[in-house]
Amino acid sequence: MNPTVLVAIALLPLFAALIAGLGGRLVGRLGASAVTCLAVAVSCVLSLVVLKQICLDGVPAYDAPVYTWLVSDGVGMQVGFLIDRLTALMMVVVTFVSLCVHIYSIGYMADDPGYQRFFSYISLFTFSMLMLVMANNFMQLFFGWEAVGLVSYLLIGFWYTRPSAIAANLKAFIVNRIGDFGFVLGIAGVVRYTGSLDYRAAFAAAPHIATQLVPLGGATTVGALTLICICLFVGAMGKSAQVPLHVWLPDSMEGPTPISALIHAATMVTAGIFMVARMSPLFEYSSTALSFVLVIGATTAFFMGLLGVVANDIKRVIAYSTLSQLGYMTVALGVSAYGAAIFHLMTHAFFKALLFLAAGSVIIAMHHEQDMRRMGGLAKYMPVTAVTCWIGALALCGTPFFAGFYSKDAIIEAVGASHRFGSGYAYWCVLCGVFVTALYTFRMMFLTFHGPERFRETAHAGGDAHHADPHGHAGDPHESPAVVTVPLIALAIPSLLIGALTAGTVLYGGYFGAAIRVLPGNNTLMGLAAEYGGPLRAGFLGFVAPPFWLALAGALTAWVCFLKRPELAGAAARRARWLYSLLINKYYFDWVNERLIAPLARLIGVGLWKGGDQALIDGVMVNGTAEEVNWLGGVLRRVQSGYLYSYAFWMVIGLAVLLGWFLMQAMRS
Amino acid sequence: MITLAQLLTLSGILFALAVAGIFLNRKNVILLLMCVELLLLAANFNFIAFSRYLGDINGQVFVFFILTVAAAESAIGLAILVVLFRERRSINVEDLNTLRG
Amino acid sequence: MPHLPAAVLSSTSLLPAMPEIWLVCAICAILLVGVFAGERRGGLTATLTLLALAVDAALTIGYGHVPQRTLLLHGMYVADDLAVVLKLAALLVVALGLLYSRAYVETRHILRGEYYVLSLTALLGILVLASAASLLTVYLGVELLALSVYAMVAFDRDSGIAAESAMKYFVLGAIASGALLYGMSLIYGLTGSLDLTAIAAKLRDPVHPGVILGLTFIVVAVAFKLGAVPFHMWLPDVYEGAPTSVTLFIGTAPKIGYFALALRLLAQGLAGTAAEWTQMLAALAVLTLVVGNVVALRQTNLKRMLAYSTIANVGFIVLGFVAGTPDGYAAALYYTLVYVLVALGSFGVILLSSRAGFEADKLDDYKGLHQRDPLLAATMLVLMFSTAGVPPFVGFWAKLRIFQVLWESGHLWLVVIAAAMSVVGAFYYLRVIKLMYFDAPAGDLPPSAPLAGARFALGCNAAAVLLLGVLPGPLLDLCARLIQ
Amino acid sequence: MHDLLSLMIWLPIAAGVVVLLLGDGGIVAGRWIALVATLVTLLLAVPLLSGFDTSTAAMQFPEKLAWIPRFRAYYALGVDGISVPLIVLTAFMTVPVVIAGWSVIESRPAQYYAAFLIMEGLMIGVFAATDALLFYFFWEAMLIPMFLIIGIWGGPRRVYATIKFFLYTFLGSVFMLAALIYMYVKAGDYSIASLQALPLTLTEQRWIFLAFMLAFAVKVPMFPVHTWLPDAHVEAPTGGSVILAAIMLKMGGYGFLRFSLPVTPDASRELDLLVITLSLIAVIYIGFVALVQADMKKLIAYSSIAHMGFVTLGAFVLYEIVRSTGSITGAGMGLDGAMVQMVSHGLISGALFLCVGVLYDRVHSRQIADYGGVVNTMPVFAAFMVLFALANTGLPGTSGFVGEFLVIIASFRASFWYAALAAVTLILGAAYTLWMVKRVVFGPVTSPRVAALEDLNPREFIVLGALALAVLIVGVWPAPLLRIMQPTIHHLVSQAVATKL
Amino acid sequence: MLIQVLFHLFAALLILAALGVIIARNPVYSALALVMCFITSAAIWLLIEAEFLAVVLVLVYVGAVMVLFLFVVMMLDINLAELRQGFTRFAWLGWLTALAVIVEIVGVVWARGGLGIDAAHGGTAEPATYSNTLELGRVLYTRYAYPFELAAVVLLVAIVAAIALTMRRRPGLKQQDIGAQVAVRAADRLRIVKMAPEKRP
Repeated sequence: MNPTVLVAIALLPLFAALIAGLGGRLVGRLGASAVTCLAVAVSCVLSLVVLKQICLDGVPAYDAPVYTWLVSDGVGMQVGFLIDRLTALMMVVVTFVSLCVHIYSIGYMADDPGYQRFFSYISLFTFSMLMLVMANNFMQLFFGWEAVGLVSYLLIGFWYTRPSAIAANLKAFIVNRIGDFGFVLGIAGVVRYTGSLDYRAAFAAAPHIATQLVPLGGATTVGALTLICICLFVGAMGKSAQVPLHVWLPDSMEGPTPISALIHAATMVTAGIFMVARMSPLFEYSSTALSFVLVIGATTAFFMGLLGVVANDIKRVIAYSTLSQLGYMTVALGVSAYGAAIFHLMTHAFFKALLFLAAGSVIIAMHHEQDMRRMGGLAKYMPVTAVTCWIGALALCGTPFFAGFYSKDAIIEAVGASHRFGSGYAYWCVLCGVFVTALYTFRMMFLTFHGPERFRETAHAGGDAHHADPHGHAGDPHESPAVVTVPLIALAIPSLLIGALTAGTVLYGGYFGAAIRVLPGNNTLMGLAAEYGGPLRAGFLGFVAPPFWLALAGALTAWVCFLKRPELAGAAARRARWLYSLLINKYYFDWVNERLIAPLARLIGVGLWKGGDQALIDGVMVNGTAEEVNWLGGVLRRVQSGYLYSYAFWMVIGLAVLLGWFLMQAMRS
Repeated sequence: MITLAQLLTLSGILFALAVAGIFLNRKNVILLLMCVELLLLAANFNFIAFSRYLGDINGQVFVFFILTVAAAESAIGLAILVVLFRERRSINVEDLNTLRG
Repeated sequence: MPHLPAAVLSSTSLLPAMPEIWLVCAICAILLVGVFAGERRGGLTATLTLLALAVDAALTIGYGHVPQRTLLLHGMYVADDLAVVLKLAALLVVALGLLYSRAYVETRHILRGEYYVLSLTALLGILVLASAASLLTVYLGVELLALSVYAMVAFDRDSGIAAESAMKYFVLGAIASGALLYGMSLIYGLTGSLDLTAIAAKLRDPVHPGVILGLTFIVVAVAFKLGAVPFHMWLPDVYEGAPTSVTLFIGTAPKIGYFALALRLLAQGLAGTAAEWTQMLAALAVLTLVVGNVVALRQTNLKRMLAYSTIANVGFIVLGFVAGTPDGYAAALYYTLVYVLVALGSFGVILLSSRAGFEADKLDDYKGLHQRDPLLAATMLVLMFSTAGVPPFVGFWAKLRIFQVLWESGHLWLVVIAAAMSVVGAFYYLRVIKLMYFDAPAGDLPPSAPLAGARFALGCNAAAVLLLGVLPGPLLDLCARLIQ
Repeated sequence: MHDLLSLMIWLPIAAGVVVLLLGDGGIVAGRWIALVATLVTLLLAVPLLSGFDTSTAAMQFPEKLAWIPRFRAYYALGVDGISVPLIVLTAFMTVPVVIAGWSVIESRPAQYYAAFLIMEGLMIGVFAATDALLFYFFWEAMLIPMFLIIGIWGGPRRVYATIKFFLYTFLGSVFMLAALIYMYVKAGDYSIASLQALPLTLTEQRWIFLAFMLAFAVKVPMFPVHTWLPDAHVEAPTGGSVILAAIMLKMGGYGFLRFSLPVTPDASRELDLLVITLSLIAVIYIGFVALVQADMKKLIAYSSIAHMGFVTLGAFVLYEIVRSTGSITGAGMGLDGAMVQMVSHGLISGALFLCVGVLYDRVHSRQIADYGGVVNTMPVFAAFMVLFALANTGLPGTSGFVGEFLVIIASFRASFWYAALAAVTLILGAAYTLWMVKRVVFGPVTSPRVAALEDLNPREFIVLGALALAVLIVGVWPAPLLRIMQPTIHHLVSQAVATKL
Repeated sequence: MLIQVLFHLFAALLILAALGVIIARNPVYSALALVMCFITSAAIWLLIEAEFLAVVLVLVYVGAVMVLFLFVVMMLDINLAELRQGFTRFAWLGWLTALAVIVEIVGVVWARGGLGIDAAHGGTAEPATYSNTLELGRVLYTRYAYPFELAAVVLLVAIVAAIALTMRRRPGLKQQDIGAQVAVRAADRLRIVKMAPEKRP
């Protein structure tokens, strides 16, 4: 495989970003969007070529450094690419979704003053994400990891005059940093035990590391590999928004909608999933770590889904669904069904991006109104959006034959088949999760596209409307322009078909081969593969599987509560007030963060500053000493009384003392 | 005959008294000057005693010079005293405390 | 029949003593000129004095140097290179001092022939001390210096504080010389000789309490002259009370003489008792360092502050002696010379920034001096940093040298105390700089008079401090060579 | 060029004297002289780098003249892998300072420039001296110009700050001097090489180590002798803060590498936990303190302390590594990290102080509360500020990342907890830096003063642009920097683990 | 034996006189007490055959210095009334210190081997032909020529200082110029004024 191609794939978006960002008037708005779209398109095509070479032509995996960053104490830190089936798949997903978002943004951001900046950012993001997925060593992985975090920071705060936006991006960055804290430690651990940052070395050493113990003070020790894996996973929790580090994701919806689609649904948030899958050779040797992953994932999958039921902001609903879907993927990882996780990642990327872009389209139509309580009945005004959105929704719910069905079903069954500690809990979580998913998805669809038209009531300009609204508030909502709808359609197709088409190979066909290592004992997918008899059979079987009925139940509940008898919802809320307030407050996570942790940190800071630095060190030690000396000076000064006789007296005292002391010595000798 | 020890004792007592006079006296600067003379006298005693004891004339020569210097010293001392009195209209030791601290 | 010396004074034996002889003649001449020229043409005496000093320096260079250390005048007078260097230093310092104080004494109406005569007699005392070889010459040198200085302090007859300080100085000084004599008498009695070399030869261990007795008195006297705590109390009052020109004089040249006193008397004459007097001096040195530095913090009068700074520096000089080794004495010598150079400059700044009716001795008088007179401010800056012991100024090397000899002689705690105290000391030197550079000028103070000569000399003074700081080698070597 | 180093030392000093003599009257010429002198000095760094042999740990470009024969002290210069980067940094950072002060210094500009030029020479001297006495000579002499800079051109509490600064550092240095002399008395000369070779008992080493540590810890500064830094920074003029943060603090770290480790290896081995603890305290304690600062300069000053904590941690973690892994593998990485951290912190903190200076020149306030929404009126400046802020949080691709990354990785070898505590800076650093950015740069325009701001002028743009480039280059391509240090660091490790007993 | 008696007598007188100097309220009395001290010491010096110095002491001191003292006392007509107060309440401390010094000195003197020489005898008596003055004179101008010159300068200093400090020409002081008086001419004394004769009205 030709490394220059790979370099090109990675760097084209970067150069595009630089041109668009620094070019200023030279390139202009048009130039910026053109060059970035072109660059991403090219690297998308190249990625497809790479994928083809890897999968069809059977070109061996490429793993080589392309440039040495530094060498310290024998440990070389390079930039290098590891291109195998996993990577190739991710590259395609990333570039494709990114391309769609680019094109979509041409229309969506058409009248934004930060147009160029926006395109520069998203191209930069594409570059960072590609670096992340193409890395063959931890250093570069971390680089991409941080870079995507940076871009998401910049993009969430894209509309920097909005207090909510800049609060959200600060929050996102810091929460991600908490994750990176663990991630760096994990990497440091790898270096500690392998003396290298390369995947290859680390994977090779995994069995050996598993035998090592890390002392944690006193006699307590922990398995080195477990520690490393958990640390790495903490990083994943930050990026992939797993409980309790999920708090930044819903707020990140402050960013422009394409960003929500690109970064906070399709690609960046899945970096964690990808990373764990990539590290499967490590995780496999530490079932403790995997159980940890499993439990965290399951919790996220179910409880975050619940939040989607009470949210009213359309984008937030989708955000919560993203959280919950990420939970599903994590669960899959937890039961060593890495393939399933990646597969779900892929399908989810398509239909979630679709949902977001559709939501965006709706938001445009609603003049940047995001509250679903002010929508309804939009289906007849914007049919394309409605249809595509329905496709996405059904895929999300895991309706048979839709993309989501194959991936999610595989996950649920894998969990069922697993015997890892925590899998029981996880199984129930994911099952109930299906019901919840259907509930909030259908609720969203009903409230948005069906039922009474509530948007006629005064719609205050909220949402993205920081700038003069170009559409004007007059007239009915109407379908979005082609530049918006085309990507919708482009995404709807895979959302519908990709599962059926690729499930056989990717899920059960041992597609990943060496890219993912699963120990024989843990291989849950193996069992499923045996029963899998092609997409159609699986689809039909799906109708008789519990998940489908749960999903149906959810759908019906939604239909009853939000379409047929809307008052029921309110009644239910009033009935289970504690539950409702618990959900509406998002389990009080933000409350704890903002009311407890942040003030506590500030309190510590003030305490250490005033108490430690100013009072103790400066007050007592520094100025204190000075005052002591000064005081002594005052005292000694008074001895110089000005009286002749006292001067003489002191002299004689001195004389007498010297005499006495030394005569005594002399006498003794 | 008079022993060295006796003479040294005497001079020691003189010395101590002279010094005591200087810092016990709180009133009169002239008295200080007199005490200084006593002080030198004590030293002279020593020199003469030793000179006698050692049968060495140099000690007495030294005393000779001390007497000379002492005379000059008292002259200057009194001159300063006069200046002081002209300025302050007082030779009270208690008043000599404008410089302190 | 006792011996009669063959030649009372052979002319050859006199040559090295030419400086002193010439000085005596000059004194008489200038005295007469002063009498007849009177107050009207006081400038004449000043010029003559400088001339005399120049000639004296020439004579010192010409005749002072002898192949090896020789005793003259029946062992009363020692001629060696150390004496030569000390004399030259004293001459230079006195000359510069008179140059700086020229305008001052004119405006203060204390410009009379006697002023210069007395400074010359004081100088003579210093020269005598520099080459004193017998208890007697030591005593006479001390008294010559002291008596002249008493008179000079009281010289401004219209100043009450001057008279007061003079009186204090006189009485306390008299006590000191009494102690000195008492100690000398005991040493004489117990060694049977007045010659320092003979005494050194006779004083061998075991040291009798009697010797200790005498030694202690002598140490007290020396400590008083140097201004070591607790025998320092005259120093601040005299520095503050005396006319600044006299303060300048007291603060500089006599230190050289008293260094010679300490060296000739303790290090050479009483070398046998070094074990004891080093201990005594160590105790005094600690007190001196602490009191000098700590009390200086509280001063508001620059002259007085410099007095305490003197005390602090004396502490360092004494530390050099505490080491009790030739290296230690060399360090003390180096420190003394350096300190004198710096003190000369500092008081020079005070003199030049003072006017008729404006003594410029309050610290606050120096607020914003930088705006009023950059040269003086810069000079003071250099000198203050030098005294604080900050490179690239020469004061740093002086302190370094002291630390070195203390380490070599294994006085750990003295090093620590000295180090800590030099930090305390840095504070009040910085305060002066702060006033000059960081503060705005307070009110309208008179601009400094254009005294080209003095200002130039002052500039050279500061430049020397910097130059000797960047290239300290030669002077260090010289000091080391002078004391074998 | 065999006297390259002398040239780099004395050229700026000479220029400074000239500017001083020209006085405020000739300041127009003086400015240009200053600029040319600093630029030439920077150019001289080119032959320094090109002529530097990266294959040996020996001192290069050596110069040796008799200075004080009596002490066998020489005017001896030379550079190795740990001094070259710092010298180049010094030469590089002085240029922006000169340019930054171009039109904003009204009072006594001549002395301002003279002070900085002289200081540049002295600082290069510190890094180039291979004779301990000469080292100390420069080390102390440098206090004088800094003292004046803070005191004359500083803020309202400048007197307190500058005197505090002077006395703090003086106190530290005096004891170092005492230790140096002690070793001189034993070794017979002051050359650093012979001090490093001097055999010392453990007790001696202990005391010497503590004396040195006092001096270096104050300069670094380490907890708990750090309190002079915030005051000094806050009160100093922009240029002063830049030099202070960029170069002076590095001298402490340099001292640890040059003296503590090689001269007192056994004491270092014995007392390394002390240093490590203090470093970690610095990282976390100071991080929290920085969080609550309302004054931008103070915040950056505290962040400097926290970042310098990494330097000391990286320098002293090696003994723990040997203890826990039994091999010295990774020891070098800690030292590499320390060095890179020094260089990068020099660039970043300098840049941040310049950014604050840019704002201060316009609004005359350093209070975060007085700003907000600066990006609306100064987009270009905002871009720079955000870039440097992110570099300060150690973002990969910027220089800030390299050092922290290396140190954390190295310290994991020593103990998981060291790494964990050190890594807390990822969170705290991001928190205080970006929170400040949020309040200052982003958000709607809060006050008319901010609304009236105009964006960078070309001069400021050049300065910040150059620094931004440097930050990115070091971040993206640190390999050359490490190659320069490699042999020296190896040598240093071998010295540090060898015993003198 | 007789010498011992005399010595103790004079010593006692001397000490009493010294005490008198210190505690006398009136400076004149102190001065007289000091004179007493000198005379008694002179006597003691005679006893130990330092005749010349004894004589000098009496002549120079009692004759010159003490007179000078008394002169100054009289000249500055000090208000004796204000000087009548005694010592302060810290006096005992002073006495104690003095006592300490005495004890230390005396202790050394009488301690065995305190001086390292046998202090129990006072040296050999000189033969009758011995002339103290001659001995002094023999060395004074030969060996001690140099100190002698210095002593001369010291005295010069004393003179100069005393004059410089105390002599002052007060402005506006009326002085007689004899020369002018002698050289006066009539013209200076008498002026003849021509007046116009009175006009008639």
